Amino acid sequence: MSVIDLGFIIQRPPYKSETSTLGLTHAISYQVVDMFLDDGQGVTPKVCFIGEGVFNCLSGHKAMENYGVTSIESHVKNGLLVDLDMYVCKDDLERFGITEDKLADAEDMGADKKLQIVPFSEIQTILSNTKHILAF
Amino acid sequence: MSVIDLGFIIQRPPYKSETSTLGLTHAISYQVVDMFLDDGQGVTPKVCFIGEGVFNCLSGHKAMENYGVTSIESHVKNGLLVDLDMYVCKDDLERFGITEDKLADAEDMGADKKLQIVPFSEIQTILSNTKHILAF
Amino acid sequence: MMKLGVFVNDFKSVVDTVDRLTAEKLGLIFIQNGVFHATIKENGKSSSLLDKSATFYVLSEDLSTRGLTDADVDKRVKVVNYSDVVDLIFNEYEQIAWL
Amino acid sequence: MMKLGVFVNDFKSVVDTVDRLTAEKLGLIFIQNGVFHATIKENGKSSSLLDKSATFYVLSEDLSTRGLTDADVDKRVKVVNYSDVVDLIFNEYEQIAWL
Amino acid sequence: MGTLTIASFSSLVGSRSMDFTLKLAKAAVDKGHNVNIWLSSNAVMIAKANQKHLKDYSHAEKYVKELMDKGAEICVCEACALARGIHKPEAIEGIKWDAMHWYLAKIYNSDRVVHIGGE
Amino acid sequence: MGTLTIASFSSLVGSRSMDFTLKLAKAAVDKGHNVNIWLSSNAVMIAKANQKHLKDYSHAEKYVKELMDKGAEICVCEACALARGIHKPEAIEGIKWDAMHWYLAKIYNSDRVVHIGGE
Repeated sequence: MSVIDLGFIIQRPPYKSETSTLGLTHAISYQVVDMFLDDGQGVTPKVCFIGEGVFNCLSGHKAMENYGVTSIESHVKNGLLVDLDMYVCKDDLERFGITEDKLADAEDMGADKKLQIVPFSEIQTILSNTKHILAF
Repeated sequence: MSVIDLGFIIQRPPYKSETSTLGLTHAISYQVVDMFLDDGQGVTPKVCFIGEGVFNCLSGHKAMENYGVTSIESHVKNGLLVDLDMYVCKDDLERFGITEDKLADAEDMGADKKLQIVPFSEIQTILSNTKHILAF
Repeated sequence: MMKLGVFVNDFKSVVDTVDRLTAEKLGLIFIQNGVFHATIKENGKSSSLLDKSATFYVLSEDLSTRGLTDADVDKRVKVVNYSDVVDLIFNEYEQIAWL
Repeated sequence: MMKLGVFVNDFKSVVDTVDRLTAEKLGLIFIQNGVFHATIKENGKSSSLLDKSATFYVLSEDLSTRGLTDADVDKRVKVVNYSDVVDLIFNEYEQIAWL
Repeated sequence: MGTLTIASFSSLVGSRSMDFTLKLAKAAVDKGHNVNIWLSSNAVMIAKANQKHLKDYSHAEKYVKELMDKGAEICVCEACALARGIHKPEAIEGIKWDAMHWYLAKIYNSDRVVHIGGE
Repeated sequence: MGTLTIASFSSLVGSRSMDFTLKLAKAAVDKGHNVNIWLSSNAVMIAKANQKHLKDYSHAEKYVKELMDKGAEICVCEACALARGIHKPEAIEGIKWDAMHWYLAKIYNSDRVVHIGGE
């Protein structure tokens, strides 16, 4: 066993509590987990936004301006910058009438990854193939 | 102005958080509010259990045995003992199939008051006639 | 006459008391994730709360925190700031409920 | 094969992920206010979660804390204690989700 | 000008309802209203001194002091604080420690009440 | 015997999820399993020493010490604690202070994970 996949579910709306932020910061910390592990060991988070969780992916958050805290959007971008696979549920985007152009993106910061819009059935498969599930 | 009525809404299910307990303890503290007020001044809580809040009124709670905390049932009984008017929404009891015999009672402790089962329309009227609303 | 201002702070998990409580003069103030009632159409339909006989407000700071703008807001809803909310509390309503 | 144990901890405000997520082997463990799924019929109907193709458990301590007894529990649901829950986690399921 | 009493039961950084409480209080004070704030349940965490300001977290200590400087009265539920291991010497100076009837008495003398419960 | 890692994000007395965490951990330890507990968000409040045991409130300090005596490893998120004004000298002795990757590394070496999120 070398690297294991972890399924992160982000399913709550933004800012009411800390949970979405913590889901992202916990996922991003995968980068330094090797401090505590042996060579070749590691974890790969698969971050899935579903239900009201998709609201976290909207762009243009003014959380720092209004409340003095880092925006969830910044955390989403940081996740893309450190090459996390992040999936947004297509069914929920359609249900809430959110189009792809409204979503956060870190292309301008040089990220290779983008938010990946996939149907729930694919998220189900992704989660099935992880070792553990962390629902935020 | 001498005594004012306050509408307490208890609308969350028991024990997940502290909120139902706090609704009851805040209401019960009306007894000692005169410490801070002039002669003849006071507050009268009207406690209304609605929605999932009606689950707080079931009898037989084993919270002390299982989790080492005072049960919500004890707080309900204490409320009756200090003569609080406490209303339970009839519509919600019927919707959840809860019959009157399942509800807490403090008759054995010598309380004059009982939980009063009333339709939502009456709770609406009770709340309309209070000065302030405190929703827990 | 009951003049009731209600803070609505959740979207899908909003407590059903919001739907049930009425008042001769009723105002719904959408804050926190309640702002999605003012901005999101689920399966093409606006939030059923907007069908209530009430005046609707949405807190500007909580819109922009979530990446939403005035353009996203349903025409029935007025955008307000914290200072306006204080005036609503003192001048328009007498009882306030946080649901 | 996905062997998934799900802790269901809310009643009316349960997140819809519980409804959507499936597994070849699925167990729902009702705890906290999730115990009402095992005990309450709303308008005469059992919780729709009990229609899922799954094995159902309810935590005894969380029943009795709320004044509910084994007699209130739907026949499809098995009453378990904390010790049993540990065994379910280690022996019956591989992935655990708290929803 | 009127008197507004706000009650909060939400935690300092775990819930944004505390940010709402502080912003609403500030807006009311700035308009010349009298403001009282009652902190119960997890909201007693706001009374803890020496909160480190990290940008991922909302920060209450500064705003609490500012509100008190402008005349707002802030009181925490003593029992709720002690149960969480927060004792008076560890609290922000100027915050009152009392019990629930303090809040009910403030309500009695208030024009408006915003009771932020539910958690 | 296996290794179980539990994460909790819920507060000491404001939410019963913390009681669940501690009871589940105890049941697992009593059966001979190894248990790790990661405390983040409001759950860091559990680390605060000198919690007064009042009967209206759940009480964690005793159970936390018992679990550690039986070999469970308990770690709080340092940033979450500092943001709440809880500094290491004020914490229950024996609890570790670290960051999120401590938790991910424990997950790596665990057979089962119960991640109690959502608040």
